[in-house]
Amino acid sequence: MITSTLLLTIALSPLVGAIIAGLFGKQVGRGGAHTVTILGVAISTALSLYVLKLIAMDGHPAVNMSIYTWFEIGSIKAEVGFLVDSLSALMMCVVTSVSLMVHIYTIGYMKDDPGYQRFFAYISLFTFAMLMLVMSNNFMQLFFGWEAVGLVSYLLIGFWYKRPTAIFANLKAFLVNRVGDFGFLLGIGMLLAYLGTLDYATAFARAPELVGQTFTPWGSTEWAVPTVICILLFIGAMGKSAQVPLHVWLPDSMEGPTPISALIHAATMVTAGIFMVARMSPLYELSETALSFILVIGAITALFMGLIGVVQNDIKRVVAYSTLSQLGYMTVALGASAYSAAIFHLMTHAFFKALLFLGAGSVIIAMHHQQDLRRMGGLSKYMRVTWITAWVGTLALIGFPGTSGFFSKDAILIAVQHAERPGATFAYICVLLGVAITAFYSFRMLYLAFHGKERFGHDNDHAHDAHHDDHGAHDDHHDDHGHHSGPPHESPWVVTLPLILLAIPSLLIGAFTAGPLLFGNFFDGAIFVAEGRAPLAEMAQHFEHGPLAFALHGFITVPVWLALIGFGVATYIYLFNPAVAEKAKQVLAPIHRILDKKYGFDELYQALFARGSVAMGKLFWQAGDQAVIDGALVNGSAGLVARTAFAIRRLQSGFLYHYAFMMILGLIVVIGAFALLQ
Amino acid sequence: MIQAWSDLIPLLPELFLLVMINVILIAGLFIDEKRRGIIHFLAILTLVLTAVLTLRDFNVGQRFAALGGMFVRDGVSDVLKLFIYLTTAVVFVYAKHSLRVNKLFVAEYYTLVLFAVLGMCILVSGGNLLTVYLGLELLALSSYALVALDRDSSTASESAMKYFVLGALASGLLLYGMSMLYGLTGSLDLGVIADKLASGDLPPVLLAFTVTFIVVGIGFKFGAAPFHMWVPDVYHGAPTAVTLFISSAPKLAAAGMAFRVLAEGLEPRVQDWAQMLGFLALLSLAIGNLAAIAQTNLKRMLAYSTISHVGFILLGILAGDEAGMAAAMFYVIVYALMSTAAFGLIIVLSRAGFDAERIEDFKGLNQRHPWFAFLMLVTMASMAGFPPTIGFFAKLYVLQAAVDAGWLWLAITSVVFAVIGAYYYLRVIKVMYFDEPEVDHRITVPGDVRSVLAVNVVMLLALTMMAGPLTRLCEQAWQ
Amino acid sequence: MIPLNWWLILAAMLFCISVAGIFINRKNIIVLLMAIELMLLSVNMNFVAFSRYLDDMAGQVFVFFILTVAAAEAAIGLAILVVLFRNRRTINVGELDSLRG
Amino acid sequence: MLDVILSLLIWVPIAGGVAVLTTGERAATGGKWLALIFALFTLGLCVPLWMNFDDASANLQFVERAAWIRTFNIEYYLGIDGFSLPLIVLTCIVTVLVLISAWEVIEYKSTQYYAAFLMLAGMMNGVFAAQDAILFYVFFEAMLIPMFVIIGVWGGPKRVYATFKFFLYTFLGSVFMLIGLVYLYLKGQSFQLIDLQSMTLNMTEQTWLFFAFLVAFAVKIPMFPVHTWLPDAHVEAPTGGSMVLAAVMLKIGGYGFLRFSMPIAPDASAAYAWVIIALSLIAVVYIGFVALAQQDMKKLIAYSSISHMGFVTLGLFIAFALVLQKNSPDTAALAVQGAMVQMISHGFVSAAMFGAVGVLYDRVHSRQIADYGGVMNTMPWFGAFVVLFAMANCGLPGTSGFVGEFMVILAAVKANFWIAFASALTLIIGAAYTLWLVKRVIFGDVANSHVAELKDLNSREWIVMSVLAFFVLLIGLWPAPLIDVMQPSVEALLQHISQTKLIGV
Repeated sequence: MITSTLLLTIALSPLVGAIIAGLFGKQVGRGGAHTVTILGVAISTALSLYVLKLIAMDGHPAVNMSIYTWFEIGSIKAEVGFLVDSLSALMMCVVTSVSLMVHIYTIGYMKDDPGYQRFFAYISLFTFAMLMLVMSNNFMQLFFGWEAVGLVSYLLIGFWYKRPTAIFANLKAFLVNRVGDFGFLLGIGMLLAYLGTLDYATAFARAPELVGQTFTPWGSTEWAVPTVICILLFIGAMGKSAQVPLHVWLPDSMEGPTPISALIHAATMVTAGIFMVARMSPLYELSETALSFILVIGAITALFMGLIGVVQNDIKRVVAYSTLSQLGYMTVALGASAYSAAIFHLMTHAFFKALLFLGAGSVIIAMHHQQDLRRMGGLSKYMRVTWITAWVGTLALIGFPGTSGFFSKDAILIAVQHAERPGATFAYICVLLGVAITAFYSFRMLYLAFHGKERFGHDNDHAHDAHHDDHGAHDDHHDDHGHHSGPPHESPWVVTLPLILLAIPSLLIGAFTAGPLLFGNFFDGAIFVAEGRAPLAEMAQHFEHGPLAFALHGFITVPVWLALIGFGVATYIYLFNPAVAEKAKQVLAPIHRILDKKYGFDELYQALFARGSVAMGKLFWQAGDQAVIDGALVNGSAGLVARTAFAIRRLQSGFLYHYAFMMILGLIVVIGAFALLQ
Repeated sequence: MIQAWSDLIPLLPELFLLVMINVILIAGLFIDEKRRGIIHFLAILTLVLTAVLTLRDFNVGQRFAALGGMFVRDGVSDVLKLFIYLTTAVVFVYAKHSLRVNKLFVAEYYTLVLFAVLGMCILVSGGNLLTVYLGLELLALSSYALVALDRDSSTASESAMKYFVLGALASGLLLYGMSMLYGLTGSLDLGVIADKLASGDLPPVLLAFTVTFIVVGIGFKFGAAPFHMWVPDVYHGAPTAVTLFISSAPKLAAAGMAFRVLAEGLEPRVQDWAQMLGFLALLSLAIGNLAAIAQTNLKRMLAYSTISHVGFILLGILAGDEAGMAAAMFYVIVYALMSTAAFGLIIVLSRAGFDAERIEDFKGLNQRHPWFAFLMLVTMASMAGFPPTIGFFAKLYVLQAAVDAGWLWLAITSVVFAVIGAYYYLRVIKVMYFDEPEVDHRITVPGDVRSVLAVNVVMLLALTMMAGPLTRLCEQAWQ
Repeated sequence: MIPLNWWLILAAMLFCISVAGIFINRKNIIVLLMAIELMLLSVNMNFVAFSRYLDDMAGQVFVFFILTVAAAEAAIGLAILVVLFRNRRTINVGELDSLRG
Repeated sequence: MLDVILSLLIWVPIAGGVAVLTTGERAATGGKWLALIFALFTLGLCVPLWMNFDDASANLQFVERAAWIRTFNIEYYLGIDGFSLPLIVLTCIVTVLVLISAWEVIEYKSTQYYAAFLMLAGMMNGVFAAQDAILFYVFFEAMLIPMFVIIGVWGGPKRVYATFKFFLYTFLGSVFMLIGLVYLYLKGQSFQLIDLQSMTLNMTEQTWLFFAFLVAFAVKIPMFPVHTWLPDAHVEAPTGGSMVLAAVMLKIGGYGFLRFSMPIAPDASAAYAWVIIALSLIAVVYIGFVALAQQDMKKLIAYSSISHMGFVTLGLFIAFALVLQKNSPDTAALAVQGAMVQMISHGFVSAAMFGAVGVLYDRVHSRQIADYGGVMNTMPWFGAFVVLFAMANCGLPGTSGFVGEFMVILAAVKANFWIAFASALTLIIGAAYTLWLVKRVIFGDVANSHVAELKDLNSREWIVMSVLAFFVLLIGLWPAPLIDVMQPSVEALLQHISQTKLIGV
C-alpha cells in the first residue's frame, strides 16, 4: 500500500541527511556526515524498490496525491504532491540506487577533501531534489525540482570554488540551463493559459482540446498551440539534457568532482529532460512537428557530440561526450515516440555510464588526479577490478549483444528506422553512424587507459604541468590530496564495491527488463502513444523468442557490425599501431581542429552572449542612464534652475533707481496687459 | 463727528495701545540702561492687555463700525489683530536677546514697534481709504525708522534709505490710485465705493487703471514681485531684531489691507484684480524661489523665501471668494509663526559682534546643539511645506481655494516652484546635519527665548493636530 | 471754468515727472526726496480737483492728512539721509549698492 | 487594544523615536536598547494583528475613524485590508533587523540613527494603514525627512548629491498627486479613499489623475526612466538605510498604484496600462543589462531592485487586460497576487542582499566588486547565506523570489505571449548578474590581504541573516498563508476595476 507517509519518507530522508550533514557538519564530523546521508539515501532506495515492486509486480494502481496546497487563486491551484506510477517508480529506483552507489563511492574518492561534509550534504540534497522532480504530479513542482537539481549541480560543479575553471563552469552551466528553463517556464505558462491547470492529470485529460487551437504570435502567422507548448517545454529539456545547441555546459561540468559527474551529469539529472518528455507524452503525441524537431535535435547531438569524443584526451571528457551522444539517442527515441525505449535506455545508461564514470574516477585516484589519457596506459595490471568493470561498462555502452545497452540501443535504432515523420531518415543515419563512433571512442579510451605501455611514472610531475596547460589549475586540489607518487594501485573497497554493484545491472538488467518495459504493459497509463503508432512493433516480433534469442539475432544486425567495425579500428590503432593515430591527426588536420574546437560553440557563445551582454549593459548604463537620463534630464534641469537663479539674482543690482524702475515697469506691464485684455 | 462715547468702545484696544505707547515713550526717557528690562516688560504687558481688550468683545462673524464707518471691527480684523499682538510679543522676546548682544537695547525700538502695531491695527480696521492710508503710513514710517535703528551700521542706513524711497514711491502710487477711485466713485468709504462699483456704470478701462495702482500699493506692502526689490536689501541690511519684526507682523497687516481694500472695497472688480494678483503671484513664486537658491546669506535667503510665500498668499486672495480669503488668512498667520521661528533661531545663534546670518554659520549645528538643529529642521520643513508641519496644510488650503476658483494652471505652477524651493530649505538642513562644525563656542541663550522658541516651533508641528480649530476660525471670520 | 480733465492731466504729468525723477536721477538723494514731495502734491491736486467738482469735502480733508504725513515722511527721510551720510560720507544714489544680489 | 492597534503601530515607534532622541549621546547604549525594545514591541503588535485579521473578508479591519480637519473633511481614518497587512508586518520585521544590524556599526550619533529608523517605521506603517488620502500623503511625505537625514548624516562621500536627488525626485513626483487629490476633493468633498474610489469620473479627468498618480508612484517604486535616484541613494546610504529603502519604501510605490491609480481611475488605467507594461518590460530587460555592467555591489543590487519592481507594476497592470479583454479574473488575480508577493519577497531578499553588502563593507570598507574575491574561503557561513539570497534574487524555486515572478509570468502568458517572453528573460539576465556577482565576490581564491583576514559572521549578523533567510524560504516553500490573506482584497480590487466609472458621466 503506497501512502503519503511512505512517499514523504522516500523524498525527505535524503533531505534530512543533507540538512544534518550541511548545517551541523562540524558537530557530526566526517563519519557522521556520510553515515546519515548514506542512511537517508539507503532508506529511500529500499522504499523506492518496494514501491516499484508494488507497482510492477503486485499491480498496485498508480497513486496521485497532493500533500499541501502551495497556493490557490480562484480556479488556479498549485499543489505539492506526488504522482507515482510505473514511470516515476522506475525513475525513483534509478535515481536512488545510483545515488546510493555514488554516496558509498564518495567516501573513498573524497576522503582527503576538506569539504567532505559539504559534499555529502550536496549530493543528498540533489537526491531529494531529483526525487521531487520525478515524483511530482504537477508542473509547478516539476519546475521546482527542475531548478533545484540545477542549483545543486551549480553548487557541485563549483565545489572546488577556488578553481577559476570550476566557478566559470558552474556559472556557465547555470546560465545555459536558465536559457532552457526560460522556454520551459513559458511552456508551462502556455499550458496554464490554454488548459487552465498546472496539474498533470487534469492537463493530460484536457490535452485533446488543444488540437486545432492556434496561437497568433504576430500578424496573421498562426502556430498550432500543441506544437508551441511542446517545443517550449522541450527547450527546457534541451537545457537540462544538454542537447545541441544548449549542450555546451555539460563538458565543462566535468570540473566538478567525479562522483557527481557520475551521479548528476551522467545518470540522473541530465536525463530529467528525457523523463519530462516521456511524462508529457500525452501532449507530445499531439504534435508531429514537435516530435520531428526533437528527432532531429537528438540525432544531431547523438552523432556530432560522439565525434568530439574521439579527439578528447581528458578521460572524464571522453565519458562526458559519450554521455552527450547517448542523451542524443534517448532524445531520438522520444522523437520517434518510442518513449518506453527512451526510458529504457535512460535506465540502462544510468547504470553503465555511472559505472564508467566511477571507473574513470577510480583511475584518476590511482593516477593521483591525473586525468590525461596520454599519461596513462597499462593500468590493467595495477587495478584489476576497475579494469574489468570498465570493460563491462564499455561493452554495455557500445551495445554488445546481451549487455543491457544492447537491448536499449537496439530498441531505439529500430524505433527510428520505422518512424515515419520528417527527419526520421536523417536521424536513422546519424544514430547508425553514431554506433560506430561510440564503439571507436569507447575502446580508444579503454586501451589508452588500461592497455598498451605505461606512459606515466617518473615524469609524472612534469605531466602535471603539461596537464595544467590543458585544463585549468588543479594545484590547490592536489594540496588537498597530498602528492604521493609511486606506482598506481587499486582503489579501496568503498570505491570498487560500487563499481561491482553497478557492473551487474549494466550487464544484465537489460535482458530481464526489456520484455516488460518495451513490449509489456508496464508503462500503460504512464506513457501514452497515439493510436496506430507502434514504433517497437517489429522489434517485438523478434523479441518474442526471449532476450537470449534476440541477443543472438543481434549479431546479424547492422548496428552490431558497425559497432564491431568501430571496435576493430580502435583496437588496431590504439592497441597495435599507435603511430596511425598521429598520422591520422595530420591527414585529417582540418576535421581534427573542428572537433578539437568543438565546432566553436563555446567561442561563439562567449563572444555573443557573455561579452556581448556585458558590453550592451555598459552601453545602456553609460549612454542611457548616465548620459541621457541623469546627465541631460536630471542634472540638466537642475543646472538650468541654477543658471536662472543666478540670472535673477543679477536683477537685484543694488541700485535704487533700478528698483524704482522695476516697480514702474511692473506697473506699466500690468496696465499694458490689461489694455490688451480689454 | 462722534455721536456718542459708546461709539468709541470698538476703538478701546487701539486707544489703550496709544496711551501705553506714550507712557513707554516717556518712561524710556527716564529709565536708564540697566533697568531697561522694565520697558521690555511694559511693552509685552501692553500687548497682552490690548489683546485682552480686543478679546473682551471679540465676536467672530459680528461686525460693527465706529466713527461713521471709518473704523471697522469684525472677525477678520480681530483675528488678524490678535495674531499681530501675538507675533509682536514673540518678536519682543527674541529681539531683546539680539538687541542686547548688538548694543541696540533702546526704548525707541519698543515705541517704534508699538507704533507700527498701532498702524497695523488701524490698517486692518480701515473702513475708509483715509484710515487705510493713515494706518499704512504709520506702519511704514515706523518701519523706516526701525530699519535705521542701528545708527552706526552703513548697511542698515543704506537699506533704510532704499526702503524709504521705494516705500514713498509705493504709497504715492497707492495714493494716486485712491484719488482716482475717489474721483470715480465720489466717496472714500469702502462700503460706498463697493456699491458704486457694483452699480457698474463706470468706465471699465479707467477703473482697471485705478485698480492697478491700488494693487501695486498692496503688492509693495506684501513685497510681491515685481515690487519686491526692497525686501532682500532691507531684510539683509536691517538689524536682525528689526528684520524679525518686519518679516512677520506687517505681512498680517498687508493681508488685512488687501482684505479691506480689495475684498471689500473693490469686490465688484474682482475679475480685474484677480488677474493682476495672478501675475504678481506667478512672478513672486518664480523670483522668490529661484533667487533664494543663489543666496549664501540666510537673512537674504529668507527674504526671497518670504517673497515666494507671498506668492502663495496672493494665490489665496486671488481666488476672490470667502474660501480663498480664509485660506490666505490661514496662510499668512502660519507664515508669521514660521518667520518668527526662523529669525528667532538666527538670533539664538548670534552672539556679541557676530550675527549668525550666513548659511555656513549653521554648519554642524546638529553636533553643537541638536535641539536647536531640530527646531531649525522643523521650521525649514514647515516653510518648504512638508507634512506633517502646518506649512503643508497652509499650502494645501490655498491650493484648494485656487483650484476651486479655476486657477488650476497657477496651482500646478506653484507646486512645481515649491519643489524647486524645497532645495534651499533642504540646504539649510544639510548644512546643519551633514557638515562638520567650524566654530565651536557654546550657545548661551536666555531661558525665556529658549522656551518661547520651543513653543513657537512646536506649534508648527502641533498645529497640524489642531489644524481644525484654526481653519474654522478663519472660515467663520469670513462668513 | 477749467474743465476737470485739465487738472487731472496736469496732476498726471506732475506725477509722471516725479516718478521719472525717482528712477532717472542717479546723483543726489535730496532730489529723490523732492520728487517724492512732488508726487504727493500731484496726488493732492487730484484730490482737490475731484472734491471741487464732486463738491464733497472729504477729498480736501484727505489732502490735509496727506500734507501732514508728507511732512513726517520728509522728516524721517532726511533723518535717514543724515544717518546715511554719517556712515558713508556720500549721498550719491549710485554708490548705494553694497546690498545686492 | 485591538481597536487602537493601528494607532499603536504608528505612534509607538514614533514616540519611541522621540524617547530615544531625548536619551542623547551620553546614554547611547541605553538609547540603543530602548530603541530595540520599542521596535520589538511594535513587532509584537503584529502578532495580534495577524491573528485577529479576518482573511475571509475584503473589508477594512481594525478601523479607526475620527474627524481631523473638518474644514476639508480630512479624517484620521485608519484601517487595513489584505494588501496592507503583510506590508505592515514586513515593515516591523525589517525595522528590528535594521536596528540589530546597526548595533556596533553606527557609532556617530547612534541614538539619532535609531530614532530616525523608529520614526520612519511608524510613518511607513501609517502609509499602509491610512484610509484618508491626505493622511496617506502626510505620512508619504513625512517619511522623506528621516530618510534624508539618514542618508545624509551616515551616508557615503557623495551623499549630498544622492540625498537631494532622492528627496527632490520624490517630492516633485508627489506634488502632482497632491493636486490630483485636491481636484478630487473639490469634486467629491471628501478625502476618504472609499469615496474617491467610488466617485464617477469622465475619461479626461481619469487620464489626468492617472498620470498625476503615475508620476508620484513611478518615482517611488521606481520605474524607468525616473529610477536614477535609487542607485545613487543606495550607494550612499548606510546599510540600514538601504535595507529600509529597498525593503519597504519602494513598496509604497506599488501599494500606491493599487490603492490610488487602479481603483480611482480604472478606465484610464486600462487605457494606459500599455504605457506601464512597456516601462515595466524596459525595467526588467534594460535595467537587467545595466545591472550586469555594474562594478559597485550596492549599485548592482539597486539596479536589480528596479528590475524586480518591474514585475510588480507589470503584474498590477496586466490585470486590466486579463479582466477586461481575456475575461479571466482568476488569471488577473494571479497577476496581482504575483505583484504583491513579489513586493513582500523583494522586501526580504533585497534587505538581505544589502545587509550582506553591509557585512562586507563593515569589514573592508569597500563596495567595489573588484576589491573582493574568494570570500567563501574566510567566511564560509556568510558565503552560504549570500548564495542563498542570490538564488532568491534570481528567482530560484523554493525561495520567495520565485513565487512572485512565477505567478506574474504565468499570468502574463495569458495576457500576451510576448510580454511574458520579455519578462521571462529575467530568468537569464537576473541569474547572470546575480551569480556573476557571487562568482566574483564569494567564489574564487582569496583575492587580497583584506579578504584573507576577514572574520566570519558574528552572532549579531547571524541573527539578521538567518531571520531573513527563514522568511525567504518560508514564503518560497509555502506562500499559501500570505496569498490567502490577500486573496479577498485582490478579488475585491479586480471586481472594482472591472466596472467602468464612465457610466453616469
